[in-house]
Amino acid sequence: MELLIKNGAVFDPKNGIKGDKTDISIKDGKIVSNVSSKATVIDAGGRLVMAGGVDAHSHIAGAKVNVGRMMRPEDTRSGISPRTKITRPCTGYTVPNVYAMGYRYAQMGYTTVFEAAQAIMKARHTHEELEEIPIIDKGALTLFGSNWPTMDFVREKNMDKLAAYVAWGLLASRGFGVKCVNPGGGEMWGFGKNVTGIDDVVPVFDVTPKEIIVSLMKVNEMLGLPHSVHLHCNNLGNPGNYKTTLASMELANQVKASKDRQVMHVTHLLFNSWGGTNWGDFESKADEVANYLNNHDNVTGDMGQMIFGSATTMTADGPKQYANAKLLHAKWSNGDVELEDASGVVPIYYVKQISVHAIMWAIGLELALLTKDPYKMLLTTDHPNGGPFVNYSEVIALLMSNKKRQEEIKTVHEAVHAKNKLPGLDRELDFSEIAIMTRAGTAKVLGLLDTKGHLGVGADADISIYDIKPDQIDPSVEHAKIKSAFSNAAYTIKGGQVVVKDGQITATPLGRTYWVDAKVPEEHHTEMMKDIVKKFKNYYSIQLANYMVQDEYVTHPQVIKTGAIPVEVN
Amino acid sequence: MTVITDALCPFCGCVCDDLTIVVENNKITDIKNACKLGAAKIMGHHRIEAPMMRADKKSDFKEVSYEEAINEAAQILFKSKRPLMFGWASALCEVHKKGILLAEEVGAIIDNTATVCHAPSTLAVHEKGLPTATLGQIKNRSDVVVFWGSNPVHAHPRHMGRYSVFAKGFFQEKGRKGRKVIVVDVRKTETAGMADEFVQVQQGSDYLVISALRAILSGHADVVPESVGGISKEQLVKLVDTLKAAKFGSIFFGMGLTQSISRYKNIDNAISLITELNAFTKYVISPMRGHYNVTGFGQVCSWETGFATAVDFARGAPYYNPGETAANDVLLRKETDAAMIIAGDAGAHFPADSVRHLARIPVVQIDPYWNATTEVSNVVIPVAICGVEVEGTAYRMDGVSLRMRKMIEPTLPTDVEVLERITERVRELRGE
Amino acid sequence: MTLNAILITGRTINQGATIENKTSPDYQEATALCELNSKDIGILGIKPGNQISVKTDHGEVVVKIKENNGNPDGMAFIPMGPWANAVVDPDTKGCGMPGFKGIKAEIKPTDNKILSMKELIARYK
Amino acid sequence: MQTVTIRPMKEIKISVEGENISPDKFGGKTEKEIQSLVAWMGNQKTTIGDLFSVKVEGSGPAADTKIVLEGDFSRVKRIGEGMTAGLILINGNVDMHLGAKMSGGKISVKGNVDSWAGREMKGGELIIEGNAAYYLGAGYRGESCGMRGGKITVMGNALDFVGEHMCGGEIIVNGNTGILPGLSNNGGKIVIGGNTSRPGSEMSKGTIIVNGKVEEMIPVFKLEGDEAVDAVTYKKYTGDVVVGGKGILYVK
Repeated sequence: MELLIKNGAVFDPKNGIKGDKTDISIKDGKIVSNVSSKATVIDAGGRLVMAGGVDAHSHIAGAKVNVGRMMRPEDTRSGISPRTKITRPCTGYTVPNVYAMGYRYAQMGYTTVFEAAQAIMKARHTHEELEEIPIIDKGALTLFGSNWPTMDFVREKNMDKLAAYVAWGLLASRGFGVKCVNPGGGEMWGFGKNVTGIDDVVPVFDVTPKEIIVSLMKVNEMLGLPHSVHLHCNNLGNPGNYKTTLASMELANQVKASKDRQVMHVTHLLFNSWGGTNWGDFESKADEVANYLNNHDNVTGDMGQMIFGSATTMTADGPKQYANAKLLHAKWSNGDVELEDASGVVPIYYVKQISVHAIMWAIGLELALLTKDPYKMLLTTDHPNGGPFVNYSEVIALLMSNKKRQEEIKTVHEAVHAKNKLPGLDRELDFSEIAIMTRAGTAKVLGLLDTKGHLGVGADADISIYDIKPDQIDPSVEHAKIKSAFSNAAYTIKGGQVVVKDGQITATPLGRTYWVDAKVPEEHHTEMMKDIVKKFKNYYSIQLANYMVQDEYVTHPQVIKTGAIPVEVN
Repeated sequence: MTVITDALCPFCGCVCDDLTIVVENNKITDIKNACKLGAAKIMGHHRIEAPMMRADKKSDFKEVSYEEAINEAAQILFKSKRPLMFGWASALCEVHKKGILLAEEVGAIIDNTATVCHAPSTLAVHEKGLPTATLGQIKNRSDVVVFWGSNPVHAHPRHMGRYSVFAKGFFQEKGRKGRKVIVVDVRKTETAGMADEFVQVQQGSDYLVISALRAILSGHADVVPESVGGISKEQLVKLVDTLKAAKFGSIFFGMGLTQSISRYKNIDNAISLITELNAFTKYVISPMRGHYNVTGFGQVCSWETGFATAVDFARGAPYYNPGETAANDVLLRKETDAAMIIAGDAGAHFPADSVRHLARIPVVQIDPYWNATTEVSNVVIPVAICGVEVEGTAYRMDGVSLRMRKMIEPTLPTDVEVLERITERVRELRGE
Repeated sequence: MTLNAILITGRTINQGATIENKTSPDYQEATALCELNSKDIGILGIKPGNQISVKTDHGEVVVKIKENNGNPDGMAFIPMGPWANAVVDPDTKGCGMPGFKGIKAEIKPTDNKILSMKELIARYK
Repeated sequence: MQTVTIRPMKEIKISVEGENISPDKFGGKTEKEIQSLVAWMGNQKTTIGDLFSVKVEGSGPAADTKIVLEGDFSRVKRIGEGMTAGLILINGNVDMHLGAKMSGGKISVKGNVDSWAGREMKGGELIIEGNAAYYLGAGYRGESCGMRGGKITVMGNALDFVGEHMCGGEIIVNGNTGILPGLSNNGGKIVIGGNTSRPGSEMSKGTIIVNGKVEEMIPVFKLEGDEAVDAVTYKKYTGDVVVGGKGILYVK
């Protein structure tokens, strides 16, 4: 199967292409240097062409997403569309069903999405859902930050065993990377408590969040994992937490990267860049956080942009979610996972005229505008915490148009003038910068830049064409057109197949699931397993033999092999 | 002889995964670690051996081929204007997926056995969410354990031993001795007999009692009368003190709450109590789910349709509203004009009026066993037993997903095969 | 003698152990019964093992009486199944769940025979 | 002024989705146009013309449209759903979701209505001369607000969950109600002429007046003493104290 995209205005930052008319040749799902005359031709007609979108942090599958659906039938009934000859029925806005997840991402021109958190013990569930999300490639980050084995090995300062545990945990969960959520806090939530910063000691386990973060970064690099540690900081969602965030970021200096990427990715920074001491003096510290990123190359972040309206907060940060539910008088689900982590789900409605919400909204945009290098600040809404991913086009339009921002600022609570820098920021991102925040940068942060996020030869043939002619549009003024175009791709091509045309789904192939098979020396594995066997015998409620995700749950795997020991060739 | 270790039990929502099964010549000859319920199911019973059909429900069945039975099943569903596809709890998630697809294609209502069990709990979750935990969390931490309207000694025989009462855990090294066990029920059950404290509530008064506990907990004991639901105020105040004194408390509730007056509002109220207790100490609440994979149907149906059960596909898009779209709602209104009952026994577990309507309409049954639904069926398609002869996914009562083992080779087709063939045939009838 | 009782239904271990074997005598033995405390059985003037008729607004069924002194006075328990469901309240109360617990029942000794599962369901055809 | 009279042509056993039976949908339309409006019956996509005879007299916008339902509509759901203006006169019984989400106009029913009448109603008026079933003026599963505005009057009785999650508006039931009326009332007014049980649980705002007997009180109300409302003396309770509620419950 050959395909040729002609006359596209291509933005491919990795390969230095900035709107040039470049033909793209596709064969057998990959981008190649040329194709035969038999290739099907798509005439882009001068329209915007980018690599398929890549999302490094979105809650699309697994236990807590399904809890969100179960507790929110009022959300499910919005966004309902019946089945068609090609598609299954779609439901939901903040917590869509699996089919809507795949279709809606594809309709926006996205082709790769990573689920941001799975507990190992519930990973089978995550994969059951991932297997039913059509079209997109996907993967899931595995939680390690409050796992008993993690804390035991950190306390013992035994990095070999910790590395072996992380490798085994990734295999057990068919996970792609190391997620660390409110490290230590998950365990303390087991008795209804929390840590308040990175230096608190977790009782009984006798470790601090700082030690957990540093140790996980070390073993992440020992194992040479494609992605870095993916950190949800302690103290998330509390006024004044930017200090914890900065202190956490500084920990990155203690570890050297094993490859050309950050050693720490701090996620949904919107929720971690807060000043003040309470809701009364709450203010933005996005400038401090952005400033840190501007001066350091070993940490990256993503926005977690907030969207006004309905959202469903869901996170492994159990104590935060209880606090949220109490604050909002909202319904609350909690999901402790024995020996591993916690989670919580709480619906929220972000209101323009609530000062805290308005300030939060502005923080997300400030982070993107104040961080100079877009490779360091990815576009996310922490779906569906900040808002549903279908609103990425709104965020893109806001970032590309100061005019749109100023129009919006007029409609939100006046607090943004005193508490945020946003009203004075006139930076407008260009198509290349947007392509980085949604493609090249995300792929680089994930460690997938060889095949994802660009349009060079050898890349996956994941391509989006948007109905904008970059040389004929002024995004600053015509932001409505920008938003409309990025909402519904003219074409989305996934693995060389046209899956969306004019915003409509045309095919629903099943994408691949990325996971990492990291090798460690056999003796480290054996030593580590002695501890694991004990934990199963005494503390887990299931048998070790029934713990690991079986091959049946990952039918289209894309395995990335890494290891602490050199991998022999042939 | 083959010995299968760490096998999973396909009976109740505990899904115990530590069974040892001995197989000789494709027959299970011994089981270790299973309770009476699990052993009875796994050791096996009389099975339906071949597909059967009859036009008149008062006449005897005639054996037919699978092809004939599947064709007839497809015809019935294809012709129906208001089909109901009910059951699913004794089947694996792989079966649920095929069932939901078929329901979509024929515009059916799909509902599962939770409708007469814990569907009200889901309605309560819509109102208040569900602060819960995996069972190991309770085993390791819980020092106060409450069973409210549930009777694990009968319904979940290994629950107390494996997870909640006698089990020893990391922070609960002493097992039973380290835990305070409270049973709230309308009668002194065997579970109550094993408790440290039995709180006897008047039938139907659970809602009032929970409200009283919430009032006391929130510092408003003054508005609580001297006796609520047959329990003295003094005992209620003491109970609140006991609950508050926990380091990690857990409440397990059963059909005593879901089926009594106030229905799901009992659970709604109990969830609020738990949420409010979290202001003092850690608390979780968990439904004692019945069938081993009734939880799984809710999971699959939620991620595929957005709704946990009682989904009406009449208009091609999911619509959900128990009270309107649940199995008994449409049967009692005599709206259903054809039914498929699979892996659940509506004939035995629905009220008489619902079964009367089933007796009036074409019914297709897919099940390994002859049961009360067989008596009102026109087409009966026997299948292999999920979790014994078929491997696949089940969700334990706490939402932990597990892979059930195949213990012996099946001699009959699986549910998945039968549903796939019916779906293919329906497509043919539609001219696709 | 007649006993006015509140009827509840629910699981028992014997009902559960025979649930996949509903045509068997064991299932009937485990399920076609009604538990009352000894005082209430005394009011009826009969002994455990005797037959009683349980009548509600929704139907009538004959089952065997069984002693359970955990029941408070005036509480009748029939294990879930076709016999119990012959007399439960079908109203789903706007939420899909019939009334399996808390049904007013009138209980009397009877000589009528206990119907088998098949006979019971045959009445609905 | 436009008057549209519709009547079932045969007995309806499987519920029909009647959301198109509304002044907003009928106003200004010809018989033929009305007949061609969709009305799902089970999984069959049919039209109003397939199921009902349609007679149109005059022509006018929604606000000047009167719909008269003759015959048995007890299996027709969602009549008047989302209507903003006009009048529907129903001379018999109707099925569920009558006037759901309506924001204006008036619906008058001679007979009984099934559950969820006036669900999530925002405005307008619903008059039911017979009885109402469950969830009168209530919300949808999981929503925090049921009825927000408008007025519902039931001459007969209503079943459980009257005004569940009500955030505004007024419900008057002249007869008795089932259990838990005004559950989680957040600002509506409910007047019950007859008896009820377990009223006002989790109410944070609003008023419930019971003129008959309250069979069971939920132990979450503070007795404030006697108070006269329109020259009738009631016991006045406030609560639900658990949720810090400012709701008022008057019991005769």
